[in-house]
This record gives sequence, structure tokens and C-alpha cells, in this order.
Amino acid sequence: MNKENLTVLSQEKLTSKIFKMKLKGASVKTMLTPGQFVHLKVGERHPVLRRPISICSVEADILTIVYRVEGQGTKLLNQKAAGETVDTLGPLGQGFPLTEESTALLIGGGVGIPPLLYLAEQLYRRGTKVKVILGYRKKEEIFLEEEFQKYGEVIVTTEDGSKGVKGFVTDAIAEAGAYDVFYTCGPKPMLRAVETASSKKGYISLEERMGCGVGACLACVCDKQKPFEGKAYVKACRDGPVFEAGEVIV
Amino acid sequence: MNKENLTVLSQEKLTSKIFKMKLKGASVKTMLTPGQFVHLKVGERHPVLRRPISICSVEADILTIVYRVEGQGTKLLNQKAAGETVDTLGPLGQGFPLTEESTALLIGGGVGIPPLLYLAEQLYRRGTKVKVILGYRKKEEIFLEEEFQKYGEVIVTTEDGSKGVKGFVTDAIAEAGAYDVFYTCGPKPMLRAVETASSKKGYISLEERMGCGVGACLACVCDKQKPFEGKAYVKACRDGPVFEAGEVIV
Amino acid sequence: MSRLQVELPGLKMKNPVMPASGCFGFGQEYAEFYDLNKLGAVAVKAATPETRAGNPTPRVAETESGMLNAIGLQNPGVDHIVKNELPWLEKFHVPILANIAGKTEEDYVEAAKRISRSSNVHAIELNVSCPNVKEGGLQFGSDPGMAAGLTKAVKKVSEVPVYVKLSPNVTNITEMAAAVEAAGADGLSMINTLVGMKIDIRTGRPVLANKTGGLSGPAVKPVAVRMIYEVSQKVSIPIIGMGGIYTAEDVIEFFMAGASAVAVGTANFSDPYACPQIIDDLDELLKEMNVSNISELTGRSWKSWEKSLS
Amino acid sequence: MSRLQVELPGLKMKNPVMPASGCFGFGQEYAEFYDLNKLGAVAVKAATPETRAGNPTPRVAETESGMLNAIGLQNPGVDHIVKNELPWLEKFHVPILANIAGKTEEDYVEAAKRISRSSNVHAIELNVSCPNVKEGGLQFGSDPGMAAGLTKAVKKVSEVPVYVKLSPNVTNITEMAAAVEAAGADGLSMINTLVGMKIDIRTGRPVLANKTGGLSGPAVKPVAVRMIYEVSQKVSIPIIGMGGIYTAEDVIEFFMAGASAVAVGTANFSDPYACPQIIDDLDELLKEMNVSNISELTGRSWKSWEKSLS
Ligand SMILES: Cc1cc2nc3c(=O)[nH]c(=O)nc-3n(C[C@H](O)[C@H](O)[C@H](O)COP(=O)(O)OP(=O)(O)OC[C@H]3O[C@@H](n4cnc5c(N)ncnc54)[C@H](O)[C@@H]3O)c2cc1C
Ligand SMILES: Cc1cc2nc3c(=O)[nH]c(=O)nc-3n(C[C@H](O)[C@H](O)[C@H](O)COP(=O)(O)OP(=O)(O)OC[C@H]3O[C@@H](n4cnc5c(N)ncnc54)[C@H](O)[C@@H]3O)c2cc1C
Ligand SMILES: Cc1cc2nc3c(=O)[nH]c(=O)nc-3n(C[C@H](O)[C@H](O)[C@H](O)COP(=O)(O)O)c2cc1C
Ligand SMILES: Cc1cc2nc3c(=O)[nH]c(=O)nc-3n(C[C@H](O)[C@H](O)[C@H](O)COP(=O)(O)O)c2cc1C
Ligand code: FES
Ligand code: FES
Repeated sequence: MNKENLTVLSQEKLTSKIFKMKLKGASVKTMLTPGQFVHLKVGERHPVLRRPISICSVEADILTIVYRVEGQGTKLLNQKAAGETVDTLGPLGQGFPLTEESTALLIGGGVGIPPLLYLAEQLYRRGTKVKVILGYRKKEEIFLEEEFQKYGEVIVTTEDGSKGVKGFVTDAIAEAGAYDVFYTCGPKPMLRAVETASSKKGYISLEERMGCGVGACLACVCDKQKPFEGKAYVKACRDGPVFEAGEVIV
Repeated sequence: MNKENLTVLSQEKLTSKIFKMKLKGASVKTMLTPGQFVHLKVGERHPVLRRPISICSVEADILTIVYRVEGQGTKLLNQKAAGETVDTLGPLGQGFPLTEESTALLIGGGVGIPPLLYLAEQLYRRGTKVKVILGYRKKEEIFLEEEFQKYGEVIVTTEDGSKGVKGFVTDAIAEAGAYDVFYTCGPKPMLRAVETASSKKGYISLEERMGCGVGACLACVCDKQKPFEGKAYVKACRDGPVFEAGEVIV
Repeated sequence: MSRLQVELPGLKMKNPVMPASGCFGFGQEYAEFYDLNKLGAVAVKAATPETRAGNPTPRVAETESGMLNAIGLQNPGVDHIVKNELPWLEKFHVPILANIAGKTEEDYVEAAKRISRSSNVHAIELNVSCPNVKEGGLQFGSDPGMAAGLTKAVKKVSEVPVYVKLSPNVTNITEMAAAVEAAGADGLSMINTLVGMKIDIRTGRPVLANKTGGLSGPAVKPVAVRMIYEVSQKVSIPIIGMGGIYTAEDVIEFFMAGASAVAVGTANFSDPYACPQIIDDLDELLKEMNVSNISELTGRSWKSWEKSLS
Repeated sequence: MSRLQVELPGLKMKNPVMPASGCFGFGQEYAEFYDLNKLGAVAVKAATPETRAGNPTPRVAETESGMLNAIGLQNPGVDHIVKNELPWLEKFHVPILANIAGKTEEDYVEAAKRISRSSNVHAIELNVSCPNVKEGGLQFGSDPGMAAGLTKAVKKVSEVPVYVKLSPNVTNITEMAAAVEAAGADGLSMINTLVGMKIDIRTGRPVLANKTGGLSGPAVKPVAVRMIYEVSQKVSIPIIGMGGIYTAEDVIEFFMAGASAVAVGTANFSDPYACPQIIDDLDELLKEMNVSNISELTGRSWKSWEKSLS
């Protein structure tokens, strides 16, 4: 666990609300596992809490994150200009385990998409066949599609049908064909739907509201499906955000 | 009364803690009277209260203020770079009345010095003879001395004697020689000392902690020496900050 | 009816936003910034029967996301207010909520009697919760029996509806609210300020001359929302909500908690245009939310309803 | 003796700064950031006799300069804590303040009995003020008689000094403090969180699954300072002060108000290095202020003293 003031290299607008930001610093070299996240302090005194954002990709000492401007915190993040710094804690949590299986299906929705890019890259490098389903609300909100195409076949779904398959990500699973393992990240209803739709082994990444981000405050607990060794819960920030499908109650 | 986002033109360091800032905007043209102040909002959401800062000089639509970095608010003000804006309310309050007398003695201490510069300029333009006493703690903290020299004779005092007269501003009044009216601005103990030391007509400018800055909240009241028309108090923000010496209890 | 219109006892308001008592004087100063007709109502500064000089200065101190004040109910006395301050407000079509305070029950009764006869005073707000005066105020605000007695006595003499302004500095605010409702209060205002203090570490002394002061501003908003949420479920009189409102979103939050109108205090100091800005934004926001009248939102957080908003 | 050293009943501390209960788990996580020997003490997460699952999520919400939490005392039960959590802390030379909670007096007695026997537990903190559980907690924290009874019962069984952690959600905190002092409390911790709420206006529902939560962080600091200022003048047992402490200056402010040690909660979430940073800065600041031991500052704001500090 490191805390470092990473230097902003660039901000790039991907859609009306989604931005790609590049940050540079020594601690980035320790961000090795896709699915882990960084915890960002976006202002000096305000806001009080840090913001969890997934690692989207890493090249040497340069971290890329992709975030949606939602509320106060992401707005402040968006105001950071090149040369300014962002107090960054990370890498935090447990990321996606890289499978030994031959075909992996990655299913992402909304701001659950970014962490899958780093995963896609690493799987591709290991020789795993990568298939990707990316879910958006509409055509104008599509981002990162081309980046994923470098690593495998990409199916896009849009709720309004303005591009790709009309509907939700689950509507495209059949079209994706055979796979051995799935990885998914996105809003909870999507995670539930994917868990239900797939009988394969899989990994899900959960979003929970966080306090400390390091495992000390118990803000982010999730109940386990079956208590194991007396433990009935896990902490999304430390034991997760990635869990094996079926391990926790989503 | 105007509220405008003035554009920062420059920040210049005068001493280790004192800065000169130039701001531009249409409302600056209404800032005609020395001794008036502007009320600055230095952050978007924080801090909650505005900061009162005196008008130090005005040229066309360019306002100059000189401020000392004290706490949170002035620190944020100091971080504003050229091109950024500052939400500025003003001009507020009652400034220094320009005298008909022939010789004016201006006595300033610390951050009470800036408003006297605009006064010196206007008195000078009207043909009033201007004498100035500026009090500092030590040589390294001297600022604006040269600017005042354009309008009249300047005596500097330092508490440690490292430059000019050793001691407080009152220790230099005798040296300044004859005058008809005095104008003073600085910390309360200094104002009291000047009031006591001078038997001439004079005007003092008061610093009070403010809430609204416009006369609505009664945070900044000062008691009058003699109640007038039933009124026992005045508001520093609206009836002042400048009062005739002897009018209010300092 | 417009989206923004609300009607509370005595107060027919074109929108639910009024400046809070003590943060707007008697309106003259802010009238230099905008047309006061824009406002839903005006809550004027507290009046006491006699002239009050208030506390020594400093009277305000800033805190994180808030401020402390200890003005101490400075005011020229109810008669002076009725004669010299309120008539000026007559030129605006805006109902006035007249805040009154006192040391004894007689004080409140006296002030209520005199001010409620002013033609543009449409309701009275009993300030039983001022934390900045030594006597009266706070006691009435923390003892349900005393608050109820006071409410009854004032109701007897007032010619206009009576709102009781509750203090948050109590163990059980619902009990206070229920007591004054039973005693005949027509509405509630909540919350007044939380008692707080700031110490200047350079001098070792409290910043405020009065030592303690009332905390207001965004810092207290969660406490206000919680109290309105609790009280609104237990009383049937309307609540004027306040405590840290800065934006139209905040207004919606207070309505959803259980308010039927709101007051804006500290925000006026951050931005003199706070009230008209909030009113304009609120209209937009309600349009976006597809709400035909804001009063539909009152208590939304605890009422069950067919479908969620978005 | 160093500038920072303080001694309170049971707690011999090399500096007056400890992480606050519930904000530091049992230390393991923050030990990855720095050496816990740096700390003056550690207040560990509340223990109850039985395992508690706590509240559903979301359990935290952010507010202006503060946060709400409704963890709901989730903990593995006192026996598990004694067996599996506390021993790990033995390798540090840091006294432990063990926070305990319960629904009934028997619960507290049971927890106190068992945890006070742990070799590295140097004092117990009775959490009579948790706003996030349905039963117990808050009642004990708002009724002086009940709080006193509980204190007596726990004192009887505890092998270490007992601190009572007071709730700020009361009309008269001084009365509470006096009652537990009379009942034998060795010290006070104050303040716990203020009850608050945040509503998500998009859904119309409270953000927290528990609806209400406890407000902490810089927003509440003025309330904490005021309460410590009032209570410290009326009791003679020491106070561990907390509520919004983020900086060394804040620590000084709490001491001047009347605290003899401090706890840091929310600040750990903003910056995992908050505690060691504050400790380092505090040493510097005291040097600048020419203070030879920080305990000289306790109550400085209300005690008269020869000359001001600067
Ligand atoms: C492990 C993890 C990884 C994430 N990765 C990404 C990412 O790569 N890109 C991205 O755009 N978003 C990501 N999110 C969501 C992101 O954290 C929130 O959108 C962000 O915190 C919102 O902050 P705000 O100040 O803009 O919104 P506000 O609504 O003002 O935030 C208020 C509070 O709620 C919390 N909060 C609000 N929304 C969420 C949420 N969805 N999840 C958790 N906490 C929330 C905030 O952190 C803050 O404490 C991730 C969340 C988690 C838990
Ligand atoms: C009419 C008037 C004119 C002024 N003109 C100047 C000027 O030209 N240059 C300059 O450097 N300073 C001036 N001051 C003082 C200046 O307002 C304060 O130094 C400044 O507000 C400190 O803010 P801060 O956030 O840095 O300090 P903090 O101590 O963090 O401020 C906390 C609060 O206290 C208030 N406060 C602190 N010190 C003062 C003070 N001395 N007077 C009034 N309020 C204070 C702040 O406004 C704020 O509300 C003037 C004050 C007044 C009343
Ligand atoms: C400077 C100031 C003066 C106040 N004076 C009064 C008053 O005279 N009567 C009263 O009932 N409340 C008074 N209040 C309380 C406000 O009306 C309001 O209840 C409180 O400030 C919370 O709202 P806010 O956070 O929007 O300011 C005052 C508040 C402030 C900040
Ligand atoms: C997430 C969280 C959990 C807490 N859990 C406990 C607890 O278990 N027992 C307790 O006495 N106080 C608990 N508290 C209260 C803190 O110990 C402290 O009194 C309060 O947060 C004020 O300090 P702060 O503003 O520095 O956070 C908790 C606070 C937070 C934020
Ligand atoms: S966020 Fe604190 S334990 Fe996970
Ligand atoms: S600052 Fe509000 S009346 Fe002067």
C-alpha cells in the first residue's frame, strides 16, 4: 500500500460525462493486478472521504483511470489540470485472478467497464482468448470500445438499440458463444443478472460505498453466501472488490 | 453594490507574507472611494464566509489589493493564478471623506496600510499636502513604501528599529510636523493610540469580523461614543469601516 | 398553481423559500441586490419588547462548512420595529414571518400582541431556541412543558398563526414538537443553531466574546434533515425547514425529509443572491424531476409511494 | 518528560493522540502504513458479548465537512476479540482503550469483565452513545440515572479504569458527565457522533440503509469543543476529546477547551497517516508555542493564567 501524489499528465473527454485521466508516479509500478483500485483524495480539506476508482490500465509508471463525473468528488477530479497532483492511495484490494482457462468472457457495464481493460490486456498477453460484452445506455455513451478490440472480439449492447445489440449485456451472452470463465463489473442489478444467466465459473467486482478503503471501518461489508471458518462477511475494499461469483450476496 | 467574477491579472509577492493582486472587471469602475472594501469569496463551497479586503488602488477597470496570508481564506486567495476569477462583492461601506484641509497625515499599520494608498493618491490629486507614517514590525516586512512616496513625504517606523523610527507609529507623529487632519487604519491598539495622541480632526478605519458584509446580520457592530437619534451603534460594514475619530468606541 | 407555490397557515407563498430570521435584517440591504417580490416570504430579525444591545464583538467565527454567531438578539425593540422597519416592507407582495423572543412568558406575549397587529405580518415565529442569550430563550426551547405553556399564552393574543422555532440542542426534539403542537402551534420552524465554540489557539481564548455561539451552515444540514424526518412523522402541522440550505437540491432534500417550506440563512452571507438563485434553480429542478407541485415531495423519504422518481 | 507525554487513569501515553474507536479496527490495517508504536494509545472497535452483524449497507454517506456512519457495532464478539484480535497488538508498546457496548446492563458487565482481563487492555471505554443501534446504546447515553447505574455496575467488575463515552445528542451533557463521575467513572470520552441523515434526492430515500447515522468529522468540531469546554469546568476526571480533529492545531484547541488527551476518527479515512502526522506536527507546534508539556494547556480557555501565549 502506497500513498503518493501522482502528477496529472492529461485529461481526455470520452463522452459527455466520461473522462480518461493519466497520472504518473513511482507507486504506479506496484499496480500490477487488474480489478484493484486506487483511493483518491480530490481536494485538500474537502471532501472528507476519498473516492475509489479502478485501475484501467498501467504502462510503466503511468496509470490510466476512466471515470464518470457524478457528484462533488469526480467534479473536482475533473478540474485537475496537467501538472497538478492527486493524492493517491493504492493499489488497494484484491483484483481479478488470471484464469488458466482458454476462453474468457468479460462483461462490463457503465463505469464497471474500465477495470476490465487492464484485465483484457493481461489475459491476452497470457494467450487466453478474450471475448468482451460492453453495455451502455445509448450510442453517444460508448467509450473504450476500440481499446478492447485490440485484445479480442467486442460486442456492444445499448439499451435503446442505437448501436449493437439492443438491450442489456445479458442479451448478448448467447451471441458471444462458448467461454470457460466470465469476469464482470458493473451496477449490482447487472451483476445479479450475469450471475443468473451464466452457469460457468466467474468473478464479479462489486461497488460499495467506502469509508477508509483499507479494511478498518467496516463500511463496505458484504454478506457471504455461506459463512466460512466462522466469517459471515467480507470487506469489499480489502477482501474484494473482486469475488468469485456466488461467494457473496450481491 | 455589485457582484462580479473579477479576473486575476497578477499576483506579486511583496514580503514573505504580503501579496499584491490585480483584478480586472467592469464593476471596478464603481470603486471610487478610498477606504471602501470588497468582500471576496475565495472558494466555491468553502470557506463559508467572504473575506473583507480594502481597495488599495484602482486604475480604470483594474483593482489592486494588498493582503497578508493569514489563515485558510487568504491562503486560497493566494493560490489563484492569473486567468482565474474571484467572486467579488463591492465596493462596500463608507470610505474616507476627502478633506478640504491643506495638510493630511495618513497613519497606517500592517494590513491597515493598503487602503491609505488610494486615499493618498486622491488627496494628492486634489492638491492636499500628504504626509504618511507607515508602521511595520521590522525592515523585512516593509511594503508599499515607494508607492506612497509618489504622493508625499513618508516616515517609516519599525518596532525593532531595523529601519526608520524605532517604535510605533505614534512615536513618529511629532516628527511628521504640522497637519490639519489625520486618517488612520490598522490594528485596534494602534487606532486607540493615534486617537489619544492627536487632538486634530481625524478618520479611522476599523477592522471587525464580518458575516454578511452588507449590513444585515449585525455581526460587526460598534458602539457609538454618544447615541445619536436613538441609535447606540453603527455597523462597520455599512456605516463604516471609516468613522470620524471619536464617533465610535474603538 | 405553479410548481413552486405552497400554502402554510398564514403564509400564502409563491415559492417555498424565505430568508431565515436574523440573516436578512428587515430586508433593506438585500433589496439593493434584487427585488424582494422574488421571495416566498421573509422571516425578519427577532423582536423583543425592549431594545436589546446584543453581545460584545466578535460575534461571528468561521468553522468548517459553517459559522458560529452570537449576535445576542440585538434589536431596537418591537415598537420601533413595528413603526420603522415593517412598513418599509409593505411595498412588497411578500408575507412576513415575524420572529419574536423574550426572557419571560410576558415578554413573548407582549411582543406577539404588538407585532401580530402589523398589517403585513402574516405569522409569528416564536424563537424559543436562541442559544446566545443568558435567560429565557433556551429554557423555553428545552422543556416541553414550558414550551407548551408559552405557545398557549402566545396563541391567545396573536392575531396571526404561530410557528414555534425549535432548538436542536435537545435529547428529544419530537417530544418538544408534539408538546407545542398540542398547545396549539400552527407550524414549526426547525432547526435553530447548534451550540458550538471555537478557540483561538494563539490567545487561548474563545473567538467569540460570548464564548459559545450558534452553529449554522452546511455543517449542520444532516442534523436538520434528520430532525425534520423524525418530527414530520409525528406531527401534523407543517414544518419550515432550515439548517445549511445552499442549493435547490438541498431544498428538495428538506422537503423529502418532511418540510413544507424552507428558510435560508447562512447562504445569504456566502452569496447575497442565494435566495433568488435557489428559487430559479428549484423551478428548473422540479421541471426536470417532473414534479407538478413541490408539496408533493413533503415527507417523500418516509411515505411509501408508487414508483421512484427516476 | 517530553512535551507530548500525558498520563491518564490506566493510560500512560507517550503522546496524547490515539485513533478513535471504530475508525481503526484493531490496528492491523494501519500497521501496514506505519509503526503503531508511534501512537499514544489505541482505542479499538466496540466489543459486545455476542457476535454482531451490524447494519445493512450502505453504511456511510458523505456530508459537507463530515460523514455519516451506521456500522451498527458489527464485531465478532468479545471472546473472539480477546482471543484473536488483541494479542496481535501485544507486540506494540501502546496501551489499549477497549470500547464496549451492549443492549442491557448485563451485556456491558459481561463484556467489561472479559475484556478487562486482557493483558494489554489498560482501560475500558463504555460506549453509551452509539446512535446506530436500536436498543441500549443511546438510552444509557441520555438518561443520567441509567448511565450512572451502568457505570457503577461496570466499575465493580472491571480490572482497569473505566471511561464513559458521552453522546452529544442530549440537552444537558454536563449533567450526564456529573452523574457518571459521581458513579465512579475514571474519565470521559467525548463526543460520540451527532445523529444525522442524508437523503438521495434521485431516489427520495435516505442514503444509509439504517436511515439515520452518526455525524463525525470537522463539521462537528465546534460542538465537541463547546461540550468539552462546559463539562471540563464541572468535573475533575480527565476528558479524552474527539470530534473532527484533523490537525495539531485542532489538538491544541481541544486541550485548551479542557481535554487531557484526544482521539482521531474520521481523519484516518482522509489520510491513513493522519495520526502520526498530527503527532509530529504537535511536537513542532508545542515547541514554537514554548510549551514544556501539553497538559499545561488543558482548560486554558477557561482558566485564568498569567500571560497570553504569544
Ligand atoms: C472499487 C470501486 C471502483 C470504482 N471504479 C470506478 C471507475 O473506474 N470509474 C468510475 O467512474 N467510477 C468508479 N467507481 C464509482 C466511483 O467511486 C463513484 O462514482 C464516485 O465515488 C462518486 O463520487 P462523487 O463525489 O462524484 O459523487 P457523490 O455522489 O457526491 O459521492 C458521495 C459519496 O458517495 C460515494 N459514492 C457515490 N457513488 C458511489 C459508487 N457508485 N460506488 C461507491 N461509492 C460511491 C462517494 O465515494 C462519496 O463518498 C468505483 C467504485 C468502487 C467502489
Ligand atoms: C474592512 C476590512 C478591510 C480589510 N482589508 C484588508 C486588506 O486590505 N489587506 C489584508 O491583508 N487584510 C485586510 N483585512 C483583514 C482581512 O479581512 C483578514 O486578514 C482575513 O479575513 C483573514 O482571513 P483568513 O481566512 O486568512 O484568516 P482566518 O483566521 O482563517 O479567518 C477566519 C475568519 O475570521 C475573519 N477574520 C480573521 N482575521 C480578521 C481580521 N483581521 N478582520 C476581520 N475579519 C477577520 C475572516 O474573515 C474569517 O471569517 C481587512 C478587514 C476588514 C474588516
Ligand atoms: C447571524 C445569525 C443571526 C441569527 N439570528 C436569529 C434570530 O434573531 N432569530 C432566530 O430565530 N434565529 C436566528 N438565527 C438562526 C437562523 O434563522 C437559522 O435557524 C439557522 O442559522 C440555520 O439556518 P442556516 O444554516 O441556513 O443559517 C440566526 C442565524 C445567524 C447565522
Ligand atoms: C465509521 C465509524 C465507526 C465508529 N464506531 C465507533 C464504535 O464502535 N464505538 C464508539 O464508541 N465510537 C465509534 N465511532 C465514533 C468515533 O469513535 C468518534 O467518537 C467520532 O467519530 C468523532 O470523532 P471524529 O470526528 O474524529 O471521527 C465511530 C465513528 C465512525 C466514523
Ligand atoms: S471501506 Fe472501510 S472497511 Fe472497507
Ligand atoms: S457584517 Fe453583517 S451587518 Fe456588518
